[in-house]
Amino acid sequence: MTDPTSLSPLDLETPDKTFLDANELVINMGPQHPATHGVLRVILRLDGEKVMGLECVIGYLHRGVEKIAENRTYTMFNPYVDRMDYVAAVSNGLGYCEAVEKLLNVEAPPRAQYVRVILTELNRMASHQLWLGTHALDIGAITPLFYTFRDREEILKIFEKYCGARLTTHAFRIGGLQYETYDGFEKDVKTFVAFVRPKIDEYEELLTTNRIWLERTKGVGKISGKDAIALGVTGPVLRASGVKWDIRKALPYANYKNFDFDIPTGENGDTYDRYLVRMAEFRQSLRIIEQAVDHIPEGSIMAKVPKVIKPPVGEIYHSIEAPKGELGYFIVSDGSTQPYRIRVRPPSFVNLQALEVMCRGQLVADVIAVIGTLDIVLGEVDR
Amino acid sequence: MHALMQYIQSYLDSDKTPGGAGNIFWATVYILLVFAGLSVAVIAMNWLERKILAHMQVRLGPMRVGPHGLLQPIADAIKLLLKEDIIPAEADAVVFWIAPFIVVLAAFTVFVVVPFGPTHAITDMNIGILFMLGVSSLSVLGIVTAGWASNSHYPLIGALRSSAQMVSYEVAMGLAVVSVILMTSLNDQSTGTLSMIGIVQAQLAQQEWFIFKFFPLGLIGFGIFAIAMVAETNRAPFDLPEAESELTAGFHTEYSGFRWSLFFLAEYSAMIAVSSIAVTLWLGGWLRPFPNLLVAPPWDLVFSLFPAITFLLLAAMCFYNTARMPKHPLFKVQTIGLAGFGVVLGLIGLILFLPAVRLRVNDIFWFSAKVAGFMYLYIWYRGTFPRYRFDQLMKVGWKVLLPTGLALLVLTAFVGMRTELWAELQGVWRR
Amino acid sequence: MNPAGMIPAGTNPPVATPFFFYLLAAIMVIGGVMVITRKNAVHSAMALITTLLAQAALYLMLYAPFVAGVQIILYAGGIMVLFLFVIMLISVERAEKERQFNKQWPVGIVAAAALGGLFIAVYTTTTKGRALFPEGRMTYGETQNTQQIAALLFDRTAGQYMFAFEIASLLLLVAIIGAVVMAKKRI
Amino acid sequence: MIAKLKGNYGSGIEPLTYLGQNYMVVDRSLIPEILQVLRNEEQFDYCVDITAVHYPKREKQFDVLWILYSFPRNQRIRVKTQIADGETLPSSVPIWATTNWLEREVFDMFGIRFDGHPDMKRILLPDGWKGHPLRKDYGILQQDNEWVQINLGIESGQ
Repeated sequence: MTDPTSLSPLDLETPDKTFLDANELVINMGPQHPATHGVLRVILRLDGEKVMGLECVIGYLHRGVEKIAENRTYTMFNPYVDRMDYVAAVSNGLGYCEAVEKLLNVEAPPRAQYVRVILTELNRMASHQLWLGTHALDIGAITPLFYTFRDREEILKIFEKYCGARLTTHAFRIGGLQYETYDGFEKDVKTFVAFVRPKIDEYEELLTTNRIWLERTKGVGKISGKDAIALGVTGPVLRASGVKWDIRKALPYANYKNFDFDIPTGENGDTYDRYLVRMAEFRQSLRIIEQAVDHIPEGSIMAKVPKVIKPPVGEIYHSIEAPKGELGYFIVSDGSTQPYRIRVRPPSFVNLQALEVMCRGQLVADVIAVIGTLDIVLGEVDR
Repeated sequence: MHALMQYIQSYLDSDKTPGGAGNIFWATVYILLVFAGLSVAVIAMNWLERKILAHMQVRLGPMRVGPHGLLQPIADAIKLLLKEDIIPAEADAVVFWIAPFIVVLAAFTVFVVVPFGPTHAITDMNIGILFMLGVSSLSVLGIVTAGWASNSHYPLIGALRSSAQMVSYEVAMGLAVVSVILMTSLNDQSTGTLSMIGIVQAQLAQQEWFIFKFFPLGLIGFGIFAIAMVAETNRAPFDLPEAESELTAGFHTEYSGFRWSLFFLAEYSAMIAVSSIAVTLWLGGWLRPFPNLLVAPPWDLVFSLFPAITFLLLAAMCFYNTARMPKHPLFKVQTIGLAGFGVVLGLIGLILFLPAVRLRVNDIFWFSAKVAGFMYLYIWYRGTFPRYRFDQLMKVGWKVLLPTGLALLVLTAFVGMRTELWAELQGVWRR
Repeated sequence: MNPAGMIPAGTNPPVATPFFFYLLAAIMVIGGVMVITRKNAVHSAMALITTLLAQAALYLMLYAPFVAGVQIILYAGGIMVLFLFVIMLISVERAEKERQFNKQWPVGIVAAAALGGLFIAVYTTTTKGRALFPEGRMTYGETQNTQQIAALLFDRTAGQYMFAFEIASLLLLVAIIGAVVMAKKRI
Repeated sequence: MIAKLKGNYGSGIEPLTYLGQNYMVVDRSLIPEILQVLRNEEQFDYCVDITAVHYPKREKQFDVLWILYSFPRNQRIRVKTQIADGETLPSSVPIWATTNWLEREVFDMFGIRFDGHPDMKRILLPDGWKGHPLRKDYGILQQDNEWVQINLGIESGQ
């Protein structure tokens, strides 16, 4: 557990003296900055190039998703969740649908479960590919971006064929799937798995043993397992710190307990380990997809769900392992067609909080690397 | 009038550079030629970089303006010249205005001594290499003042970074250069030279490119220089001053339009300049490959055909791509343009077969080909490497390259003097 | 333009020497005045750089390319960059408020005028047609002297300054180490 | 665990289960102590989320929830308490560092203050904004017109 006093807030009233006098420079990064992955504003307090402290200013993309939810029916709100983490829209939808299903006390039929797992894992890969490309770009390697986007395109094509949308898919419905899979879905997925496996080796070839990459990422943005837990960090960032915890295994949802996969972990909790963990997650996702795609059962894709969704009075918290970490939905129902309150527990938001701890004492260039390695999506941070 | 013609013609028989012969007419012609060639090279480099980088990254690059985007750099140049020239309100207008010119001036002036051939240089100073290093280091001044005059945090940090980087790497660079100068003194009179032409002639006299001299010492020196020159020109993986993800665009963040394009021009001509130093010092300058092994006259003929063949191959590539162009009315202009370009290249190739032209151009061709190899390396680095962090960059410069350079210098001196040393030692032993 | 026949073979004909001399000298003088009159320290530094570069060009005109090269590398390239570094890190606004000249400036002007008068006296002929030091004027040889410098410093037989040169380098090394020790709190 | 807590604190705690998820309703006065005990003795080392629900018709208008997770026990629990408008809660930043931003968000959205929080200010909305949007009396189209006009220079954000 970190000493909370070490997380003292920045005194932004420091007058902007000249450098020789103050030895300190307050620099504003963002909200329009190429490396902050959106409209994140980071106020850095520097001593030379060393970061003495920083403060994140967020909210530039705040759309009041939770307020909107209170004014929409359960079904109407479903597409909105796609707009939070727009890189992993399928995962968002899965979390939301499962939470409402739990509240309704229904379960999606097996066929739907399998397709859900396949699409979610594909989406996890797409999200990780986007992360890898932009992260490498931030560190200065421009080529991986194009490689990952080329391959991510194949995933988006599958999404497009399945539901017509590429990014904000709205793929699932409460109680099952929005659409039956198209003809050749299994074949497409299998082709993709065979196609992408050597490509992942290709990414690794460019980066994993690259000396400059090692120097830029090893020992950068270190966070210990204890600190990570205290800061509520989840997902690959937590696992890279050596905590073997994945909601898919710890509190299984969907039908993840039917699949055989490992939880990759790191040791040092630095940027390089987080990179390795995510690269390993690519392969685990492929494993899950391979197992799932061969055994998609026949049957209905929708459970028996009333036309008008009216969950009984009560509240539920349900969370899934999104590509970024624990994505939780806390839903309070008052028995009407509209949720009384929906709270989204966004992984990016909580992970971003660790930025200060990870960056303190590092250099400016490392802040860029750490923002990249946290894999934040501002749509989700600000909601 | 007759005297003037005589004055012009008198140079043609001389075996000196125009500057060395003191011929103002030809010196002016050479200056114009070099700077025109340089501008063309920068424009071509712009297109090539975008194209090659694109192909490394599984995309096409510019394809719209002209066939295969050949006219893209020209369109870019027009765009840049027509853009509004913004001077920030809080900037120091005078310094802001001067800074890009300092950089361009420094980058262009060094070409005064670059030897494209034994007589193909504007002038030959007997401190040639010193002049090149000195003048190219002046561009730091322009960068620092540009960053300061912008009166903004990011450019200032970028400028401080880049000047610290350039000053640091100059040291290692200088050591590598000195080791070559030691090598030039290995002749009967043990007279070394700083002259760019003299260095190449020393390689010719010793029948060896200096990269292979005292293997692996020459190679190490070349390696040090090859690393330092990338850092010196602020290119990937040492492009920290312009680290897009950290400092947006470094010292030229606040510049736009024409002034920005001056920085661009200076960066690319500086790349060409340092590459020419490397070529001159280690790769035998204008000498053709294997000057010592394949010496018979037939080989001279074979190697002198290379320029023509290269241009014919380029022309053939153009024709091949013309044939592959989509047969659609919309592509008509582009197809004709590409074919025309191929015809021009082919004609140049044919002209290069003429013996009179062939012999004069041969040196320039080999020099340019070697420099072009370095240019390709620059692009390749950019496509492959992540960026160093600032402290790591300094570590590489001061803790790796500098000691290596010092050791190299001492070793080169020892190896160069080994017979004399041996004799001396034997004398001491006998006594 | 000189007709070709007038140029003796093997020598470098002077190219508009007086014109370039006066041009460079004027640049130097104007630059020097700007160095002390500009309020903004960066502008002063730029003026100083101009002066130093013009001086390097003058050395070139004197057929001393080595000195010119060293002038560019050391003064214009190295020292001025460090100057600029330091100047940029101090507050320009505050420096502009401070008084530029101290109280002794009339004395300085008198001294400068006296020195200038002396120079003029030395280099001009008097009304009686004779110079103050007629034999003191020197004409330079029109050959480049880089090799001679090297020979003077390092040659085994003719070299006289080898030891002094090495001692000077050692002194500089000590100065560098001293600067590092003083600047860095912990090493 | 529940029995032990119940034994120690008596009627202040009401353990409940809904759809297989455990939660307990805790009296406001017991909150600091309970959270401390849950963290230190019952090993709930990960604070998943803090949030609130607004019931304008009740006397104690707000439900505030802590969602906790224990790595060693692989268990999730929700701690719930009711407070009135204007009442404050103790900050749990000393217990879980992660609650820093979460508490700021609750303050931002509901106006519930946490005592002892190192930097209690708005997080998602701009600093000068008036009103707390997730309260039920804050309309879906409502906004701080004054702020919008001053800072954005436009008549209305809609």
